[in-house]
Amino acid sequence: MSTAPLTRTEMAQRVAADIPEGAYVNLGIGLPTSVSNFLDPAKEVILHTENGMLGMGPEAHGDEIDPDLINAGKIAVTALPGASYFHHADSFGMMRGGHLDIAVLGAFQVSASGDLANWHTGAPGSIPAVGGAMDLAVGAKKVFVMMELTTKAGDSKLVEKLSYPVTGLGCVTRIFTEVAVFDIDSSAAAATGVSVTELFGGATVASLRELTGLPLIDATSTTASTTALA
Amino acid sequence: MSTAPLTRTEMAQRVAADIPEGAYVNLGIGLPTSVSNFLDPAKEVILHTENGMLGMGPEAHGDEIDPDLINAGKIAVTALPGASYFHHADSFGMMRGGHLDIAVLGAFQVSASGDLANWHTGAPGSIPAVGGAMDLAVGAKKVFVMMELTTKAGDSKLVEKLSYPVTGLGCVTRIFTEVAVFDIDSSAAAATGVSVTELFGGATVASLRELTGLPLIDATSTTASTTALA
Amino acid sequence: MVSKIVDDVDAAVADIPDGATVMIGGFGQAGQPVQLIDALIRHGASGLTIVNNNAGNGEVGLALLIKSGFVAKMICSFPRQIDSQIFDEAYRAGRVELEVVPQGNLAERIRAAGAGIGGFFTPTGYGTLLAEGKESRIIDGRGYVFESPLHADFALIKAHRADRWGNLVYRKTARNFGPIMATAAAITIAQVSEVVPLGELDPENVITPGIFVNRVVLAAGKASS
Amino acid sequence: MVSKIVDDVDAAVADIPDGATVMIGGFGQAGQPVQLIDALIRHGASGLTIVNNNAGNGEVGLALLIKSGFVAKMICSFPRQIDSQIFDEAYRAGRVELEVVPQGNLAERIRAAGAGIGGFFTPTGYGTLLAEGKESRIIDGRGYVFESPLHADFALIKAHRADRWGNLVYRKTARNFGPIMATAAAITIAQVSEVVPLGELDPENVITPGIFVNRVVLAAGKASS
Repeated sequence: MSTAPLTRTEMAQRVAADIPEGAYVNLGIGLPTSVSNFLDPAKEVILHTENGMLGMGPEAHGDEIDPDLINAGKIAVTALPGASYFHHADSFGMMRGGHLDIAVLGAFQVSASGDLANWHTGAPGSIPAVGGAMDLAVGAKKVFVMMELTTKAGDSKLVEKLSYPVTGLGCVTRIFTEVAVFDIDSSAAAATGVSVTELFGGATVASLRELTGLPLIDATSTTASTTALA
Repeated sequence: MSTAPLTRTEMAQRVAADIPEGAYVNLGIGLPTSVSNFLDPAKEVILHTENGMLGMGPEAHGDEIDPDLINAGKIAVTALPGASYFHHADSFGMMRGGHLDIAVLGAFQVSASGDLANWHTGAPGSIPAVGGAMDLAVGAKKVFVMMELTTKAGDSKLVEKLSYPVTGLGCVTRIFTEVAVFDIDSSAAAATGVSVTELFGGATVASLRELTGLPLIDATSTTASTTALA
Repeated sequence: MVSKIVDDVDAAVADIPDGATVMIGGFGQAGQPVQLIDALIRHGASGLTIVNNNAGNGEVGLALLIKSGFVAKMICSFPRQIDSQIFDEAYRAGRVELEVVPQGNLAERIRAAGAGIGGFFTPTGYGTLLAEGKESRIIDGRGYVFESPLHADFALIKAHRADRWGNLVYRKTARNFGPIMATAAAITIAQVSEVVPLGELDPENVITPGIFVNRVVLAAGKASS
Repeated sequence: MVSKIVDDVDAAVADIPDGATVMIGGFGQAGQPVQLIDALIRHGASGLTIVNNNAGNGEVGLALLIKSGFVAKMICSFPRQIDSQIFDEAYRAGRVELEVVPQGNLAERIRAAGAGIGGFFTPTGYGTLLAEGKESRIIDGRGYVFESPLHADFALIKAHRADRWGNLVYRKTARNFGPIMATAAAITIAQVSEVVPLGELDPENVITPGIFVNRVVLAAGKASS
């Protein structure tokens, strides 16, 4: 157990550790993208970008920059040996068809039954924009969420029921936060399906139960928090 | 007007004359395949074969034969410059999506409203087999049927209502037979939608009305029986 | 001899009428047919419905088309971006209608139109605000939403190379919406960087067969953006 | 290091259980993974549901699999051929069940399974015997039939070249069902003529990305057929 909550860098490292060799992975825009910096170069992980590529390499710099080779965040990237390009219907068919092993996404909220909210604040007057968020939520075999556990106001973002507009129902399987890792068993009753598998920075299962208001299962000593490919 | 009914070769020539340059065309298995022998090599017609190719060339002979390059009738063919290969879902999407200009098909029967029967005799004990017949019937912008007008028993194969199992409804636009060319206007009432545009070998509109039992419209002097691309 | 090559971008878009539905390829700048968009602005057809993944960036291309007042409706997945100020303002002022579609459903609807599919059930969006008012169905225990094909009168796309039959290859992630939009429009117009002799494109590697392409225009020189 | 290369065809099919649904690529002989089929016959799993465009030709490959008594059901578009005597006899004797699907609907059902579509409306087959008992719907004045996705436990396909990530390219019209079957099966096994080093296949020209392929086996030597 760490002595301080994880930094964002440490969170990205922690997520990276759960991505096994050979996994086909989509890293969402923003914080999840940084996970790629911590994938062990000695193990091959095959990154998907929904605008039409598998085998995406690191961000492009200098002469490598090619405006025709970008990721979903519209950042110039590179291609690894073994890469392939395809059109949007094929790319999203790949996602929707359940072929990606893992998607790593940010979230506004996650519910105890794995419902995800990450596309729309629901604020009046805001212009709706969804992009590929809903496709990623329903498509990947495992959906990892990477988020700070509380809002700036101190409210838990892991909740019994979403108050933000839903992106996908029952889709999140694991949540990485600065204070704990949570596993969601969507086959269990919503309230009892959430386990705490790791704690960081002095958080306790009891303190997290209080914060979230959920009857969290203590799995910190029993669960090996690693991911094997299905 | 010819003095004898058309031979099968002449029928193929007659169909070929109605295929304009630049047309994307699928020639069905059997008699329709022979139309390719009469396309003017000076005008470019782009042949589609539903097993996954555009720009199909003539039948392959000798050293040209490649078991990986066949047409829908499983005959070895060649590829023209400008050809392209694609998988089955793309090939049938191309058909179903209405991108082919013309499909030329054989038929057991065609109805006055353009319904086509060409896949199944309905005979008890026969093993059903449809292949791409139904896809071609509904997909092409124009469906040309090439058939002898009567059965061996002397019955008309152009009928008011199909007695054979249907392949596609309201899809046939033109029928080429040894004695006449018929146009079907599927927007008209079934019984009044069929025009005779050409006669061969001494047939008359009156004799055809008697044979078919349909109130055929005489368009032999008014219709230019050529096809322009939509 | 079949040739789909058109002399210039202005001729290529000259028959797009007021009120047309126009698909425009591209994901961000990659694959955006900027010179065709500029020609469309010069052409001046109004009341357009535009299908694109986004709703324009900066003050160029699609953003400029919106700014020019020619766009009545946007169908897209992600209009709101850091530099989508032109769209944002037009939308808030009520000058442009917006239909937001999840990106994969947008792609699949375009593909369905090209493939003659009458509609399909997708899990994406089920149980969300974007499924409201749409038919939904549980299939094998999973929730799905019914989505309809999305057809267009014209598609403006960008490809890398073409031959005179309109066969196209693309470049890297600039491929994105091009191949499916080409199938979904009555008239597809491709701006390309190079026109090669017929037979030079390997038939194994043609991405968009010419059957889906009506006009090819060599995009020479610099676009406004 | 990721490697999907398997040593031989027998190892590749060793875990196919009785009762599995197995897609087999090919249109006639083109693209038929004959050596994988021969391995499947040696393996001896029974009660199989086989998805293929046809129902076997002559006395080899799929025909031999049927003759060996391992096939409980065929899903195909065109079983009846001049040399389909093995299937014909098994069908007439009631040993093999038959589901006939129009060829394009078969392809689209396979593609739908791979793309996570719950079902779709197709105009093909509307108003025919093959639509009996199926949901139908008029959309924009045209008749459509509802078709469901077709999933498989295994797909056996033939490709031309592969790399160790399982990226595939095909050869001419032997491509046919391979790319879509690869997407629709839980486990896809490809027999190929050549394995090339990673990076040798041009990313623009990969037809089946390795994400859809679980095992690659070099088909050396001569198959029984």
